[in-house]
Amino acid sequence: MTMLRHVAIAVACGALLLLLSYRLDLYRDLQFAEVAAEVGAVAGLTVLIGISGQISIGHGAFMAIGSYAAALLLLHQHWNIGYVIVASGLVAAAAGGIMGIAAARLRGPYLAGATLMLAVALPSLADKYQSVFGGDQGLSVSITPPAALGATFPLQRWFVWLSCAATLVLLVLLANLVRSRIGRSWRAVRDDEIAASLAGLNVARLQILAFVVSAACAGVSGTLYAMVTTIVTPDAFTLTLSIGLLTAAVLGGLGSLLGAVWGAAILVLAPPFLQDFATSHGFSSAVSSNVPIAAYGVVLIVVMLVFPAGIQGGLRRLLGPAAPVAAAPFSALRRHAPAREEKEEGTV
Amino acid sequence: MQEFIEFTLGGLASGIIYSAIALSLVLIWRGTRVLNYAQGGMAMFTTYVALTVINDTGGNYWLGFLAALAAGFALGAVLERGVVRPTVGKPPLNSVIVTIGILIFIEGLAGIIFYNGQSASFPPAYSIVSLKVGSIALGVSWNDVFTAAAVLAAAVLLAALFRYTTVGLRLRATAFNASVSRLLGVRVGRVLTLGWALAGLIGALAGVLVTPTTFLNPNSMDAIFVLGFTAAVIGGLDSPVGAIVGGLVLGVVLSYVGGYLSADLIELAGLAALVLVLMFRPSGLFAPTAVRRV
Amino acid sequence: MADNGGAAGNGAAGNRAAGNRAAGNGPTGRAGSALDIRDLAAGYGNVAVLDNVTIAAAAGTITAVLGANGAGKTTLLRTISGSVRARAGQIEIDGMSLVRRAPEEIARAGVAHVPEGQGVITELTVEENLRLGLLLRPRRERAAAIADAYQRFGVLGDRRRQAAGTLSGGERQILVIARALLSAPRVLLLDEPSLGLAPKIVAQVMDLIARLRDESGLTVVLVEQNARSALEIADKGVVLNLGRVVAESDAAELAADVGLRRHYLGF
Amino acid sequence: MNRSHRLGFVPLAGLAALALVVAACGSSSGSGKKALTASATGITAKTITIGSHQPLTGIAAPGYDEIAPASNAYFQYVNAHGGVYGRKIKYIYLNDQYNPSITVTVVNQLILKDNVFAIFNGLGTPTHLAVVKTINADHVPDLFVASGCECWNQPKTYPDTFGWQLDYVREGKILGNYVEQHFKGKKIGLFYQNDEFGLDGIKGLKYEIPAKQIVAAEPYNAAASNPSQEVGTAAAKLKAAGAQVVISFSVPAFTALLRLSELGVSYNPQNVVSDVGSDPITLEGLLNSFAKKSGSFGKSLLQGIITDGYLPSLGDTTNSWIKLFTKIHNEYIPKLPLDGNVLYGMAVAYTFVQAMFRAGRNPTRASVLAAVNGLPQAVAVAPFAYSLTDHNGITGAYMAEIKNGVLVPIGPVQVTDDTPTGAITTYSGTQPSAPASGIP
Repeated sequence: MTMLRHVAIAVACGALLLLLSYRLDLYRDLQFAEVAAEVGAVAGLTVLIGISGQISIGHGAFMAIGSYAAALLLLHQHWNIGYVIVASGLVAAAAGGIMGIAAARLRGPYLAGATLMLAVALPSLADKYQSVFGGDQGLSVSITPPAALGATFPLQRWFVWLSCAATLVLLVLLANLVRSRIGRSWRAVRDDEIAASLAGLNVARLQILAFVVSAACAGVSGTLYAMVTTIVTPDAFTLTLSIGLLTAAVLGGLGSLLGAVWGAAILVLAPPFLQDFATSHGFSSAVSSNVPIAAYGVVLIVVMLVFPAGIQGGLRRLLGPAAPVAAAPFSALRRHAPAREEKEEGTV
Repeated sequence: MQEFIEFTLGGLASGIIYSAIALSLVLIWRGTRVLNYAQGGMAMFTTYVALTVINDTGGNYWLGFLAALAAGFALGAVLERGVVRPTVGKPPLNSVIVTIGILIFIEGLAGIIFYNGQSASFPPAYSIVSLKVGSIALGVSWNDVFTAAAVLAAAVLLAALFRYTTVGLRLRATAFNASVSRLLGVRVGRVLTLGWALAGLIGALAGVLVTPTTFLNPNSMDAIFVLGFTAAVIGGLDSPVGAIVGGLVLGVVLSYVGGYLSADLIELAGLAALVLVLMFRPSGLFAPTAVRRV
Repeated sequence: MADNGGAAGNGAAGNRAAGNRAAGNGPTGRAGSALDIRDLAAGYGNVAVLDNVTIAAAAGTITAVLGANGAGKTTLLRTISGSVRARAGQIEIDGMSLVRRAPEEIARAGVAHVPEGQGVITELTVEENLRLGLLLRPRRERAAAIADAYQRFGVLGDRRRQAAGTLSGGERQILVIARALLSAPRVLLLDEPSLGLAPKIVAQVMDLIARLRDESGLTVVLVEQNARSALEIADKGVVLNLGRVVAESDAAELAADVGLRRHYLGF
Repeated sequence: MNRSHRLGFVPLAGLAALALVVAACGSSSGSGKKALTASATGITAKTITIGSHQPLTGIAAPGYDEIAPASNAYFQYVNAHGGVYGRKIKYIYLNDQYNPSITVTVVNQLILKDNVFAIFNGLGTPTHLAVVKTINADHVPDLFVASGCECWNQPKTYPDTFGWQLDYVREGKILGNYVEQHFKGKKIGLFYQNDEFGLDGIKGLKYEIPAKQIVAAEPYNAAASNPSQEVGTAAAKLKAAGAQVVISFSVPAFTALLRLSELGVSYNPQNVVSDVGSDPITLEGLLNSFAKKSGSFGKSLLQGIITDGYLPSLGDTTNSWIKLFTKIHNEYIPKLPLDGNVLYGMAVAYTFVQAMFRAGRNPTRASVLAAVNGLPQAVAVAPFAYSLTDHNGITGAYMAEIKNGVLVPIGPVQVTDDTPTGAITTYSGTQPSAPASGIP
């Protein structure tokens, strides 16, 4: 039943977006496509952190893996874009599995450190194997709208269609997964690992699975991102991107798929908006290029202090207590500080 | 042999900086269970403060040096009081995001207020010309010696402060068990502020010491921070000794990889070292194992 | 364990005079110091734990707070020491209000709370734990006070350089009590000091508490599951049930009230 | 609202009348003074809007972030002195942080939202490569890319794209030729950025220098996590290989680091540095604070470095171009240092204004592309290569030595092509002087 409901919602959203793509100018279409492309990665991350209770500060690495896989498949195999999206998602999922095996042993900041270093180290492979990955200038990704849409069909609108379609499918799958037995098991593990394992759950396997799912989402998202930006380069997957994904997930509201949409929108739309604002207010170039950066920092701090559960949490609070708040979406992260928690309880 | 000496000593000279950053992270982690992602940005900012003072005082290095340390101390205290304290009792990830927010804000702010964000060089304290034994260049200079001495001196002073003073006792008691400390009349809030201030000071020291080799711009500490963080994770986030050792090990490993294999592999080597250590010691090399109950 | 506890007890007994002097240095000796709790309400989240609790503890007495699990005994102590915020009512020591103060400020006002279980900081050495108790004392008194403590609690002196985590349960209990005393409190709040200890050691601990009152006029609020041994040394008993005071009277009277004992105290 | 509508009608009518008169005069006198119209996307009767992607923050910003403000200063100067046929140039440069994916976003914004007439001086090889296809697909003039990559010279694939600065292959050939002649038989080490910039340069060098003479080649990664450690290792290896001459294709920060690392391992080879990494003022700024500690000055650390230049030396204060740009610098951007980046920004802006004047009173995208072909030499010491079949820019440079903080030419201007066998010849022409008005 939930599956049907989710599909129905997705179809309705898809129809709405289709109409919208005709109403927007080409530049807005492109921004729209970029937001849609990023939603998948943020949604995957929000599930990983908010539902399964593991952290990743290097999720850009999985986007990179998906993008490069897609670029290579398009360049050398000339696959249909639909197959490419699925295949690159699977490649990223495999990478996520490997990371997940390591992650299942690590906790809190140690996991953060390992994922951070993954994001820093991975792009250097592109420099090391220039013949395959094209070094700094990367690989170009060019796709064209199918001929059936007519010769004048704008590329930007095709990007919107593809990224929205792929992302909606991802969201439907994720929404069902988090409501399934697996989703419930993830929450159980998140809330209390020991209790979950006593209840017969295979904690390590569940945690690895969460990494696999989340990396697959990032891989699909990376493919869409590469398609929209028409290029894959190592510079696109800096630590800044990974941190951007993390901040988007948290700003949106951890564990909430709708929150992931808000987060991705902020991530993509805030910088040009702030830059335009600074430029139009006559700041010098050094200032106007730095104002958006400083402002984003302030936004992060303020949202965390004012809406500790992110935008989606804030909306729920504003729109009344009716909707159940995603069961303590952060409690799992308590194990970041096992020693301290233990001790505090010891003194109760 | 000449190369080996240069790679080893050069690696130690880089590594001691990672140690300093790692040490500042450990200080905050032990005290507040917050990982301060803004540590590198704070160090960048205080180094700009030092540069401004040096330029305004006609090149007085030591005034700038002291100004950076003072600014680091103050910045740590202000940030803890102002924006980190309110995240206490909220989900741990919120404090992570707040420190990332601080980092981004500080980098933007530095671009706005210091020299139009232009790259600047920062002077070393002493000569950077290699020392020699006979005809063999060692690959380290007086300035490297000073850098190592300054970091080690700071570490020893910190250790003494922690071990032998009542302030140190308060800091340690709070780090290990804040609620019991509170019942004993320790003003935990002030102690945490002091912890951040001390970490800010150590970070500022690292900034002033490393920047002559990286040049100064709003992002100049990012990469150093990542390696410092890696060093702290390798050493174990609860162990100050681990921080120092982790930094030195990382510096030497990266230097060998860059020297004997390929510069392209340095980041991958960092990842490999980290993964290797965490595979066998999921909480770092110097994780305390004895007294903790599980 | 028993041997160690015994050694502690013997050491303490053997240094009665010294202990007297040490405690006398602090303000605890002052007559008239008392803890006054009126109409106190407290709880966690939506759960009200204490309701309309009124207790007066006279200076230099032991007040035993008794009751079944979940009666609110521990919450009472935590509210006094500031770890739990009072929702209504008043808490005063020597006429000074403690309500809405931070735990550290209440500690500085002379309330020492020895929490249930192990309040030692396991990573610090025995001596460092004790030095934490001294932080509120003037610097010049510290050396003498700690020397006294070692004399009184010989077992601690033997282990002063060891991490407190290496001590046995009984030794830890002695350590936290010794540490609380070093701060020269006006009021000592003891939460289940006998929990998990061998009966022989429980007796010694109770004996120690009684002697502290007798020697130095300390005001003690003692929370105990083990009502029988608590009432043996207490001057007064208060019985809590579901967050309310259901009985308050002389300790001997309480112990003699068979109905009450059967109903609330289980002995 | 109403009032402005009514009022607006009068001047409009007046303007139309004026236009008619002007047109009539034009046709009668035959001077071709046509009315200014909105002749192309980004061009109105009053403005020419152009756009660029520049690294204003991030790893590549230091130094390069001066280029666009310097170009803009020159445009301001032109605007204040009559503009281009009366049109004022509006220059929108957006920050791409030297990240190709962001470049795509900002260039899309420029083309689709800001409707620029042309993309001007987009900076960086990897960044501009990310957008060159889109720009050409949209037929937007892509003028004077700020990168010496050979890749801009593909008239068939990218008909709208033109390079400007001396390309790295030509530069490599000229440097290599000089080293081969003046350091015969010496052991040579290479230090280069591991991307198109360094690799193109090394390609040119190898056309001139026999492979057996090259004893070490040390690439560096511009985004290295610890540059000083990486460069320190490279210096140690160059020294160990016994290189007597070290040729660098490096950005300024890495040139400076290499000098420092050489000091660090007590190594003193002859340094030869390509133009990009040898601006003495930038380097001095980077090295000054160190030099004091080694008992000398930044200048002396740079003393004797051999390089090449395709723009006049800032040290040549009698040069008419340097005088012009110094004047504009002092008037419009006095806060920025007057260094090679500022000179570059103004020089390339001058070329753009040149092209716009040649493109006619009512330029179109086609007419401006046509105008670039055969664009005459101006600020650069050598002519442009621009033709229907060649989209490379400046074709030659002079060899120079850094003496007391300025480039001192040590040879004639030499020109060459970008083929392995193309001869390197001395340029016989002379550089034109700057026009008195400062406007082409």
